[in-house]
Amino acid sequence: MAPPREPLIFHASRPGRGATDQWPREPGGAISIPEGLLRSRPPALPEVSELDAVRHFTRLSQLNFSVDTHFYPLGSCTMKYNPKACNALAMLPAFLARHPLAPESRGQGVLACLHELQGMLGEVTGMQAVALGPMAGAQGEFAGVAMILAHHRARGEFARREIIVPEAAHGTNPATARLCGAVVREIPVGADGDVDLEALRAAVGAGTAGIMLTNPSTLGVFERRILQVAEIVHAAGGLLYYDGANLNAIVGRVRPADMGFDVVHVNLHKTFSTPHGGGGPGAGAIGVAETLAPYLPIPIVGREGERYRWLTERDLPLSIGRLSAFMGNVGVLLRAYVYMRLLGREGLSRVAEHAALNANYLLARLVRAGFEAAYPGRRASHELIVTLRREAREQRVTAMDFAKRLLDYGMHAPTTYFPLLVPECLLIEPTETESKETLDAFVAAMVSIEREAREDPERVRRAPHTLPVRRLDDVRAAKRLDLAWTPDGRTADPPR
Amino acid sequence: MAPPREPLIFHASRPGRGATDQWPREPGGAISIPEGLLRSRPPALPEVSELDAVRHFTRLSQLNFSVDTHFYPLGSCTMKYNPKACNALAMLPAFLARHPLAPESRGQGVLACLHELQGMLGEVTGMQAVALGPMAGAQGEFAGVAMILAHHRARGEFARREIIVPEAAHGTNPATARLCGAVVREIPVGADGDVDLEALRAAVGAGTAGIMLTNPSTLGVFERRILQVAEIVHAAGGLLYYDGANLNAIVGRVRPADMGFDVVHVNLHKTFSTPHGGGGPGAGAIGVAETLAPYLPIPIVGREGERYRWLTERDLPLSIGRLSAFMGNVGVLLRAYVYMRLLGREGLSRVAEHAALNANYLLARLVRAGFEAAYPGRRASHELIVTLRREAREQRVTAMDFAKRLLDYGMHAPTTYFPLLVPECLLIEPTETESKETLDAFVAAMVSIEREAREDPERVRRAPHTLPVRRLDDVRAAKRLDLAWTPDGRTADPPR
Amino acid sequence: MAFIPHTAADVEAMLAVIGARSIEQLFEEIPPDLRSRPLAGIPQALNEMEITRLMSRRAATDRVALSFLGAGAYEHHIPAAVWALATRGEFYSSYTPYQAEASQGTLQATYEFQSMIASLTGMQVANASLYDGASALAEALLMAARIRRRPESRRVLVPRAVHPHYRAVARCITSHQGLRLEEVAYDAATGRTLVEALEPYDGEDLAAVAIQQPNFFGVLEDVDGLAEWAGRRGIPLVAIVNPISLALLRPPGEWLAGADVVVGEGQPLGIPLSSGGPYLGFMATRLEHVRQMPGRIAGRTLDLAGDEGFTLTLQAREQHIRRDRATSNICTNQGLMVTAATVYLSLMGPQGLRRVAESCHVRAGELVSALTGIPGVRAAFTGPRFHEAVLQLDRPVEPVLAALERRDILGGLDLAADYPELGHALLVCATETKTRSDIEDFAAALGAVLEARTAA
Amino acid sequence: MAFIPHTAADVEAMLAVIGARSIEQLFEEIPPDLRSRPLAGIPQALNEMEITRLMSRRAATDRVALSFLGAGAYEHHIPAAVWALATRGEFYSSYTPYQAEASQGTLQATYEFQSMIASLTGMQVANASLYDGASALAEALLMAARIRRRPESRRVLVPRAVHPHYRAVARCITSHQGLRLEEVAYDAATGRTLVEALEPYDGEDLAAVAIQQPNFFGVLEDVDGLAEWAGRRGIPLVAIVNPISLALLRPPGEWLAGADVVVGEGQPLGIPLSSGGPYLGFMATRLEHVRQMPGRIAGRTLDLAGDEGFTLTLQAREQHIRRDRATSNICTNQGLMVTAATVYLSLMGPQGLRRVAESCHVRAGELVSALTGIPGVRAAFTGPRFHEAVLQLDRPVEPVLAALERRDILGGLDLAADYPELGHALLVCATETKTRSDIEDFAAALGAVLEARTAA
Ligand SMILES: Cc1ncc(COP(=O)(O)O)c(C=O)c1O
Ligand SMILES: Cc1ncc(COP(=O)(O)O)c(C=O)c1O
Repeated sequence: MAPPREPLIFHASRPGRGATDQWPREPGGAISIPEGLLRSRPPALPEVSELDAVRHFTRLSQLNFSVDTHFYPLGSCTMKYNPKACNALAMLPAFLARHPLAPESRGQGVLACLHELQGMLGEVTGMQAVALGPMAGAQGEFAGVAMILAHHRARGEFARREIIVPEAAHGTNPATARLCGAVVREIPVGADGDVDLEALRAAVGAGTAGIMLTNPSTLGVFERRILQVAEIVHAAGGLLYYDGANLNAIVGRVRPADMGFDVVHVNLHKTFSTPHGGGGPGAGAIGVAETLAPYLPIPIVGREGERYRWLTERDLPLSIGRLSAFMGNVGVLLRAYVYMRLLGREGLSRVAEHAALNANYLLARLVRAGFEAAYPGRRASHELIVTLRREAREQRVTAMDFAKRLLDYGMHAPTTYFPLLVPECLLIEPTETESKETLDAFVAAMVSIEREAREDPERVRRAPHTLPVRRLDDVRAAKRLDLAWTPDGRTADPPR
Repeated sequence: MAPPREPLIFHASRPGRGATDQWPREPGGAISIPEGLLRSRPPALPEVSELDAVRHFTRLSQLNFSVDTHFYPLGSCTMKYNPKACNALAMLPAFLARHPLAPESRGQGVLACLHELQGMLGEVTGMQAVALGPMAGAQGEFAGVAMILAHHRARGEFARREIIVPEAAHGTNPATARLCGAVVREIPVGADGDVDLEALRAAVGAGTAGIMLTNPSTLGVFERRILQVAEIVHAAGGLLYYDGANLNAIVGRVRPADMGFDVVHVNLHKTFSTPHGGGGPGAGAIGVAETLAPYLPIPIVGREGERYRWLTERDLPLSIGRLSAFMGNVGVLLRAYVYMRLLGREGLSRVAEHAALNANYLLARLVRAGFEAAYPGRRASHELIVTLRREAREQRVTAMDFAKRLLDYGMHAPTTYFPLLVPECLLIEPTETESKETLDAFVAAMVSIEREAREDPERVRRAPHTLPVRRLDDVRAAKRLDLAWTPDGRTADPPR
Repeated sequence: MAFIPHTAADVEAMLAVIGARSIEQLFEEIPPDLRSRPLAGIPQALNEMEITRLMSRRAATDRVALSFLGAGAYEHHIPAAVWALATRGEFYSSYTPYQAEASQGTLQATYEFQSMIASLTGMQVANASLYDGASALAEALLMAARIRRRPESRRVLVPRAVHPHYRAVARCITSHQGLRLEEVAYDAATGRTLVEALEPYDGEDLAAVAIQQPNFFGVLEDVDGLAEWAGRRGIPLVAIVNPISLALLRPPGEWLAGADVVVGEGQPLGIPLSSGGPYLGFMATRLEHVRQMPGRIAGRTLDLAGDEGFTLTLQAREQHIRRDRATSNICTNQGLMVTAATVYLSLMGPQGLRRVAESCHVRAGELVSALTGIPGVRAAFTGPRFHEAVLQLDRPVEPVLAALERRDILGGLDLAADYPELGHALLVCATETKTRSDIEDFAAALGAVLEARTAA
Repeated sequence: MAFIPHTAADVEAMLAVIGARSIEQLFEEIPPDLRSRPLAGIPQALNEMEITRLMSRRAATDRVALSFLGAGAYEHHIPAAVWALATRGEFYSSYTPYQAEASQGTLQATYEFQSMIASLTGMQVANASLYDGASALAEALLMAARIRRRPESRRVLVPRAVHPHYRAVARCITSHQGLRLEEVAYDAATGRTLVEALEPYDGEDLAAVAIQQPNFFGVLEDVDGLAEWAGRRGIPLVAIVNPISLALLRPPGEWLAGADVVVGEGQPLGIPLSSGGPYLGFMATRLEHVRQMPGRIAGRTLDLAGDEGFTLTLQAREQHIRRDRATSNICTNQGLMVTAATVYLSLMGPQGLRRVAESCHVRAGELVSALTGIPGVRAAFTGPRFHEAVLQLDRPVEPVLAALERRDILGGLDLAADYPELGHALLVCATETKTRSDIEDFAAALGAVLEARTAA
């Protein structure tokens, strides 16, 4: 239904046109700014009517796949249903209108929600203290590693600058460690998907600051010897960081603190269902054990009797500091708060159960249908990996080809080529909010594509066929850079 | 992008599934209703998750053409842009939560808006008094005709029971007259689109209650001898009813009262841009000259000093009565109020100008492109009619075929086969909110279809080709009635 | 200019194509002396920022209270998804689905709505909406009279226990067709319409009998008895029902003699109170009567390729085809409300809707207990109730309501004007939105108000 | 179970396929002693009706006031269309556009956003957002240090007139890379950062110089002088700008020596204040530096059929490819805010945005005039302003603000903690949302408060 393409909004622009009801009146006063500081040419923003803009963005939206329109089993991303109530309630006018520097007396409502959210996340992770400021998982990781380093420094252990990460780790883990000035040490993972304990033992030492792990790992399996991992790292004087991106697999079933982790971030935009918004915003709340609590990033919401207030440097002099101009992504936090209250104690413990049920069901059915599990014999966590290396070898139809062809079947593709460890992999995360019927339809599509791969491989290799664009040339995109439209028709030049 | 079809929601239903967060808790009390009054089998509502429902209706929505996504030049319907602000402000929580029987002290905000809206509609129509209750144009017509009849009855003129309508009138006019117990007398329209004055003179008499007219007429031209029409009818003792569906053509340029009309309804969902919502709701506010004011339908908003209050039977003992349980479509009225305030005095007088500019431009371009104007030599009003009788004769490609093929070009079709008077007609109403570029694209599409009609008529006759469904069989729909899904798989049977 | 995209250059170019010197010239067919002066009475334009501020201020003055008002409009929980979906531009800004191929979204939703209403009411077919419950009653009576096929039958029995505004609307709309509404008394003890009250009309020439279940007092009628009375005599029966109650109550299609036409107010199905509208009149009937039904109907059919799709059907009943012989003059209906109600019913499902109905009923029972525990307050009727009840106070209701309002409680509807025979009567309602503590708060406030005034 | 669609029959059938007896068994790889006890600290579930009531009540306690707060977060008119569009499910519930073909909506909107930001800032390329303005500054300093290509250069000049929270965030994030932020003083008379204040650093090994325009005090810096100073010395220049001001002010790309990296807070572009977030950090740079830029970038390319389409590009800079050698660790960004800002900028266009900027400026001027007309209130600085200003009172600010708050006015930000050297300093702001009468109300209230306290 959506037109195959939508022209750039700039093409609808006509000099003098505009959504004039959105403009303030002529200010009726002089501009007292020195001439030399003023702009000479107006910016090249589109001049369009309100209808032009509404029609343009409505049509653009229809070009997207989304949870609201399609099954979206993107592994490591937890694309579950985002309840409409969470959005509606976070967008109540009084919440939206509140200035971040407004007095606390005019924010007891929102502060109460944030304070309770801190408590609920503490309960879910088993951690002693929680800070909500980090604006995504990666910023939560930054805060966590920075706190680990601050902890070592406070004890005079300046040499502890190594962060161990398993090779399967998400890219943000090593990138964060490096951003924190740490040295990254990768350790291998065994054929069963668990960390190679020997390698870990060999890696730890006096330089060890800590280890970053997610459990279940990005391989879709639970690290069974997690207590031994913790013991090894702790014995070496290091701390354990839990990458909470996979918390959906265990929420209400196991707590990171009980596994021996000292610090954890939680992607609220995954487990707690705040929307991904086509790339963000998220929230990467962070929880810590007692020892790290003094280092938490500010601000935090404190409670004194019946009043809530912001805790800042004054209250937390050892804090690693401030990660955002104000209080991170409050609107996202409110959505997570509403979600957790809607699920409550009972509901939260059903999430992981049904996420696991869906993943294991999908795994079982795909294996029966002839697909190869990357970690046969292992239970899937909330996600699972199949490897299409046989298909790639025999039919020269790759995981990417399967992914693109799935789009034609009206389903978003799973994550491809991550984790890098598994060749031709599809990392599939159905989430607990999808029904058995949807999973069955996915299996049917995979089986059908497998048959196509044998009978008409070119059809799969050239997929998608039914979307507004055919397969896009990524190599060209990176070589002949075109990153911005400009009025003179020339787009950005190729860089040297 | 949208999947070609979406299964019925009933097909997603599974016993025991549900959007449980929407359900109230178990009431915790006994049902004290006699057994015999209770339902034995639950209704066959779907049992689906919230995600199922959201995905279903999101996908369904994408199957629609709409103003927000497509040019929609449906004649007689005034499909202009519906500003988002009108919706957002009418849906402010306090407005939505207000019970219709809440005390006036808790409704001064909404009453103030309605009172001002009455005044603004009076200004635009030139009428003395306005009532906002009618819930659509047709109900406004009912109120108007009922008032005309009440007026005659009050003067003892019980014999005045004939309502004259030109043959080109909208179907609601004769249907309304009949609903009011009046006798409908059709009069012909001349070749130039104006009412046949001789026929009118012949029609009026002692039985004449009034005439229902829209001006410009449904033929897209302005009735030039409107003052003579008024004189003839008034002289015969009848009153003039103005069908305000075409008010967009003249708002701010001519007032129905000045043309001699005694009563007018205004389709707020046309001229004042409240949305059509896929069929409604609308609002058919009604304005009257002094003589008819005592008969207005209740309630009306009155003002006493600084307070607003409802006027009811007690205030208006001669009122024709009540047309809705409460106050008609208040939410629609608020949208119209916001729209009128946004346009203001200046903006409102530009509406008709640019609606006329767009219509006349389209007419000029279509005629130059070889299409036949139904009323050559006449100015278009806010809409225009082309007749495709030549195309129908020569290529056997009908107005309906053109209409369906336009859908493939990404534009909604104009109104077809109305007015019935003009063979193979397309009644085209671009509205003032569309840009020249959009009109040019429409002409290009028409020209292209004309060429197709010559070169590949079957392609046009079998259009549309790119929509979620192919051309639908209306005859079958009426013959083999299938009006409701039922659980046993049988749908409604063919009637005797 | 707000919402007008034309640049000066556009206007010039377009006039050139038209061959006109000015926009003014496009209006040359209008007699010059008719052309209006500026719209002096319309205020100058506000921009969106200004109107937003104005409307927000006005909304703030209409602040929300704890409300026990019902009487035909009911406060229910509305899932956030309902309006998030219904206000999507593709639903919101589309027209009546005349071009079926380009309107499958609206048409399919309508077909699903019809299916749900048919099942709820126990009937075979439903239409795509009428304006509201009251006007739907008027249409139903006219339809019943057509079904009756006796043009001379013009008398219609409508119990006094039917919503007074519904009766007023039905009178206003049907009187022009010569229908005469005759009031059937209710039983002063139970609040029910007794079959005995119909007996005087035995043998009379009636066009229809209407029954409201639950009736205006919240009392459940003996629908089988009343329906049977009409059925035996071949008089079409019109049922007026609350759709929420149908999750619990036997639907009109299953009354001892099934109803011929069922109508009601769809507002409780996810539609905000909104000072009275837009609401949603629904109507269902038996398949045999479908050609007498007013309003649009969506049907399922096949397309050129033999696949299923949806279209408006039986249009020959409607004004745009049949003109003065149409079943009604209705054209624009309450389309968007249909979409909203369909989403609501999909989210609630049979279990959820039943839970809503049960909660309403149980809370209302608790409300009556709590209030009648206050000295000076008693229940007016003994008949079984759904979620409303008439109470009688020991003094005039109006000042009591005013005092409650000052405590931010809307205590119900004063029946003095409509039912003077009931004395100091107050109609109260509780839905699933009321908690036990809300009810206690109301009872405490009412107790305090009555005591204060007694003392004073 | 909320949001879990499984029926008992589904669970049974699925377990059978898996070959497991129970769901519990799916967790068998987890050491049994780790499995949690029930989440005792989490309250029981609320249904949507209950949480709606709770949140509405909480929102009501945070009631809105007439606010003159700015300081990095600004109250602007937000067209209703912005969030009506941005919250459409297809934007709201989609992921980062990794599957480009299924994400053309988000990708094209992002490309349009990048184009608009590039044009506003006068740069060639922009990214698809960073978290917020403050963290964007941190990223910009790190990027500048990379551009500098002298690993030993670790000192960064950041004027004291830069937002204190931005400096704090930059310090927190960049210190781990060894960057040292050195504070450049402002001129006490004008509130500007003087070129002379940079002179002491002449010849020193600097990694970057940052300039905020307008600065935290609302004062306009001599950007040409400062930029030239850095440019001459080959030191990368980081500009921090308010995007609204760029409709009026010369963009960093056109400063005498153009900026190398431009960052800012995109919140003023249609994003609600929302107690601090989610906001929108933006970043633009010169094409030559694009490979050093952090964050996602959308690019235009061709598809198999040779038609244009959009995709994420230059991903080799990013953590998911380059891991510990990435330009940043950022992954999830502020995508939906990008969509909102793009809609906002499309609706305002160059003229509308200029009108906003002018209104802010003129209203702020009127505000300063009105307030400095009150005895005991004077302007702290003489430098030219955009839409904020520092005032000095004759007594401590805090109790004055508290008194104003009781009159429903948020009178600005007390600078006592961050700038003790300014005495009783108050930062005030006016945007296009303030009317002359709002300003009069504020002045009257402030006058009354000061008088009352003087009298007392
Ligand atoms: C395993 C893992 N870790 C960390 C992250 C980073 O989280 P964010 O994208 O919120 O920065 C992600 C998400 O993409 C992830 O999947
Ligand atoms: C000319 C004309 N008159 C009357 C009407 C009836 O208005 P409504 O659909 O609001 O009942 C219409 C609208 O369809 C119309 O076009």
